[in-house]
Amino acid sequence: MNKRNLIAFAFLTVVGVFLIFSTFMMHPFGDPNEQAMDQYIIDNTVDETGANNGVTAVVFDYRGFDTLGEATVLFTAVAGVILVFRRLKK
Amino acid sequence: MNFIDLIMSHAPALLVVIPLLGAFLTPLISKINDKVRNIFVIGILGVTAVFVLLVAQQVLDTGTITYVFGSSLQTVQNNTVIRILFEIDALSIFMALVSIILAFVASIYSWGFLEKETGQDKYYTLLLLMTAGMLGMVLTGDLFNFFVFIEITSIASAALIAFWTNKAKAVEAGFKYIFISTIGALFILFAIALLYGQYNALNIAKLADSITFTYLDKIALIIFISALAMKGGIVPMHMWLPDAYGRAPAPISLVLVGATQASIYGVFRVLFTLYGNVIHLPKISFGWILVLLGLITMIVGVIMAMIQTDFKRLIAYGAVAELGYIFLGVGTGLTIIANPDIGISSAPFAVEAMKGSIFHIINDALDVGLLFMVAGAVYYATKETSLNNLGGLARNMKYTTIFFIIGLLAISGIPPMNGFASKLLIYESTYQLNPIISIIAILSSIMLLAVFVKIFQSVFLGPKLKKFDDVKEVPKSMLIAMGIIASIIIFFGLFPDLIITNLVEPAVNALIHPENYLQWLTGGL
Amino acid sequence: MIANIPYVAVAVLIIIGLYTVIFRKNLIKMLIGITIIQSGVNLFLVSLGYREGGIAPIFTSVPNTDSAMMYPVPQALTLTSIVIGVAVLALMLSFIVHMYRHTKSLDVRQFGGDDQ
Amino acid sequence: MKGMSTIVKTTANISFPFILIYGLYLIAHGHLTPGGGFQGGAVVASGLVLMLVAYNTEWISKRIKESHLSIFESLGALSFVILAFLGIIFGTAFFSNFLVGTETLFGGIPLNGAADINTGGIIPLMNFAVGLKVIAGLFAIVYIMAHFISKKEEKIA
Repeated sequence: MNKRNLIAFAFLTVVGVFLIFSTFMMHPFGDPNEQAMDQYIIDNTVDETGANNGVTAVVFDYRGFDTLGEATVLFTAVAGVILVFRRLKK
Repeated sequence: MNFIDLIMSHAPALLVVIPLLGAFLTPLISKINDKVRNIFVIGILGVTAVFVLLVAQQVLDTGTITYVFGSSLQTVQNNTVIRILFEIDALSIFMALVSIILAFVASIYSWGFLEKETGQDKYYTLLLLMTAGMLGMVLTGDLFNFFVFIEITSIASAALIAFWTNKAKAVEAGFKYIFISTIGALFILFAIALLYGQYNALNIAKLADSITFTYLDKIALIIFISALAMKGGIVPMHMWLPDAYGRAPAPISLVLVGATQASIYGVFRVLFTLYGNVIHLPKISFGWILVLLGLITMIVGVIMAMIQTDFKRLIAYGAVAELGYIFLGVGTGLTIIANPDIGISSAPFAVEAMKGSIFHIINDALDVGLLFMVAGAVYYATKETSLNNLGGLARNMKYTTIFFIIGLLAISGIPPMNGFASKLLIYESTYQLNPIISIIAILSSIMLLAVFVKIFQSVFLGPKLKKFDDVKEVPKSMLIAMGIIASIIIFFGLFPDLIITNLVEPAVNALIHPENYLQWLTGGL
Repeated sequence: MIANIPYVAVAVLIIIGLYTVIFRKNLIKMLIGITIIQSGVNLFLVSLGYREGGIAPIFTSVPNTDSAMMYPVPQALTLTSIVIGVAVLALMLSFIVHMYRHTKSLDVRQFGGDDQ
Repeated sequence: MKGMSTIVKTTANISFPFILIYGLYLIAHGHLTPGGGFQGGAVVASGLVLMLVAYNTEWISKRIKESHLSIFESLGALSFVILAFLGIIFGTAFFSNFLVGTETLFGGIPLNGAADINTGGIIPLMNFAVGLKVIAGLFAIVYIMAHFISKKEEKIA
């Protein structure tokens, strides 16, 4: 294990300890302590957006701008792949 | 209400959507012919620039603007924020101005620069998408939206960095950039999930209101700062920056400077607004961390710049050094703001330092941008990037030489140019915090001047080389682009206080007082 | 109650992903490392919205038990994060195809070393 | 390689329509049952990739050109943004759901809390736009990579 690997391994263990330790500080899995935003969405999805699927209502109506960003990410990736695989000589 | 009011009331949303609409239309319009598409792209960026100025004027008059996507603001009952909203305060619109100037000039520059290249319509689509990503990053008030726009900017710029796929180095630089950006963005998403898990809110104002600096918030803060500083090119994590700036086409390096500074805006937004109410708690204040990072960035940037032989890599390391100044100024400001015993009133130099560094953001962007365009012009004319076999270009590339002199003076902070105004503010204020810091800052600025004078001698002066006899001046569009940036630099250099009073000062106040960022939430609508 | 096992699984996934990214020399393996980190972060995002004994937030033919519903927002965020992962993976793979064509080797050590 | 054996081709022929129908169902009923634009689009794109793998790229490139795909993708993205723009003209703000509760095509009122196919406001329309975009986008990525691999001999130096 040369020196570089040792430093990298030390870094990895530090990050790992931080992560494992932080998982126990998180709210217990199953009863989230805050519920203001999501409870509002669950209560009036049907009458505000007319959709039955809560997740689609959030994706397209409550947080629709994220999905516009989402569609742009996909559009960028396709444009990037086409740009990288183009023929170089005109 | 008539048409103008309708447009003005929806201007914040149009800022990001117009470049997006332009990007989606470019593949269709490029079916007509190249000229129409180029004019269309420059037109779209021009219209966006006009909208940025309009919104800037509105923000400077009426303070922070909030624009909710999906319905009017009254859906914020019992202060739970459901929808995504744009929160535009003076700092956001200042950064948006920086990004849109760079993008607009890049589109004019790339008209001439990419005359003989293939794949131009995808290039312009990605340029528009990158602009939309940068503007979105800077204007949004929602954390997850910030993450999505970071991704758009990094994917678009990675593909553009690897534009010359026949060069192995360019593809390697693109891969290195997207690899590091993805890991950084994934950890930012992890930090956002940490905050969402505790407070069930994604809005920056709502989170800032309810953060109580628990153990998890400390982890999230460290992840935010390290990931955003990595994408901002701060020293310990700047490995990708010289490759990305050095290998990309010149107009893309120009816009990349804006993307890097948007990430640094992210660091400031997280530090001053998201954790605004709790930033005074940690014993070792984060200000000193920023000052230290800024110093190291300056020193490493300048030293590495001295030993470079590739023209654009040298300017890239110069850009890294300049980023150090921005971190230095805000760091000194934070050391004073963050510890409650010496308030801002008793140490006015903190506000001066912040003013210097925020002003330096736009100065650095313009100076480095101009130098990259000059490097691109030299590459366009001579197809040569390494300094050893360049020389004697001043004779037949007169305008480019003049622009290089302006850029050289600006980046090393010589009086007539804008670099001097912001660096002077930083020198004065950091001196009062600790004299050693400002000495290092002045030294690195002098070394930067030495480095760029070396380039000037080796590229433009020197004996007339046979192989550069037929080198003619670069096409008109590249000269116009360089001219715009040079004139802005000179204008800022001659009237710095005009810019500081009505652009930089409100931005600094918006950063220092997080309570008026939360005003619409707590003030109650 | 299964306590915080899912969060521990998230931490383990992220550590494995980081290990692969740091210590593996082959480019494709580093990509797999990134995908592992991504699935870890997505798992963390989804498991934040879990409610004990809750049902999916679909309102067609809701069983009239009074059990609470899962949170819809984290699931929407994970959807966006997965599509971003696909987009980034596609771009990185196309870069690797080009790098392999230039240097005929997937080893990551042949890059770098430009600062003479 | 002249595509897979005839057994693979026939199974691909048989299963392709079902994959297509299932994907379109997911897109159309996005706001009722679990699913939506992205998931349905991915299913249809996987069906197209199945045909690409079963038959070789020359067979596919005779039927679908890369320019068609990028036009479809731009159309999908454009209709998505224009739907959001209509939110400004008719509704209160950008991206607002102006069709909900307006008795128009997709604007029915969910009676006693049970939404059905045409009460989704602009959500079903956005589902179609995003679905079209994802189909064209994902298939374009795989199509271009396959195209690039198949003509390896052309040296792009």
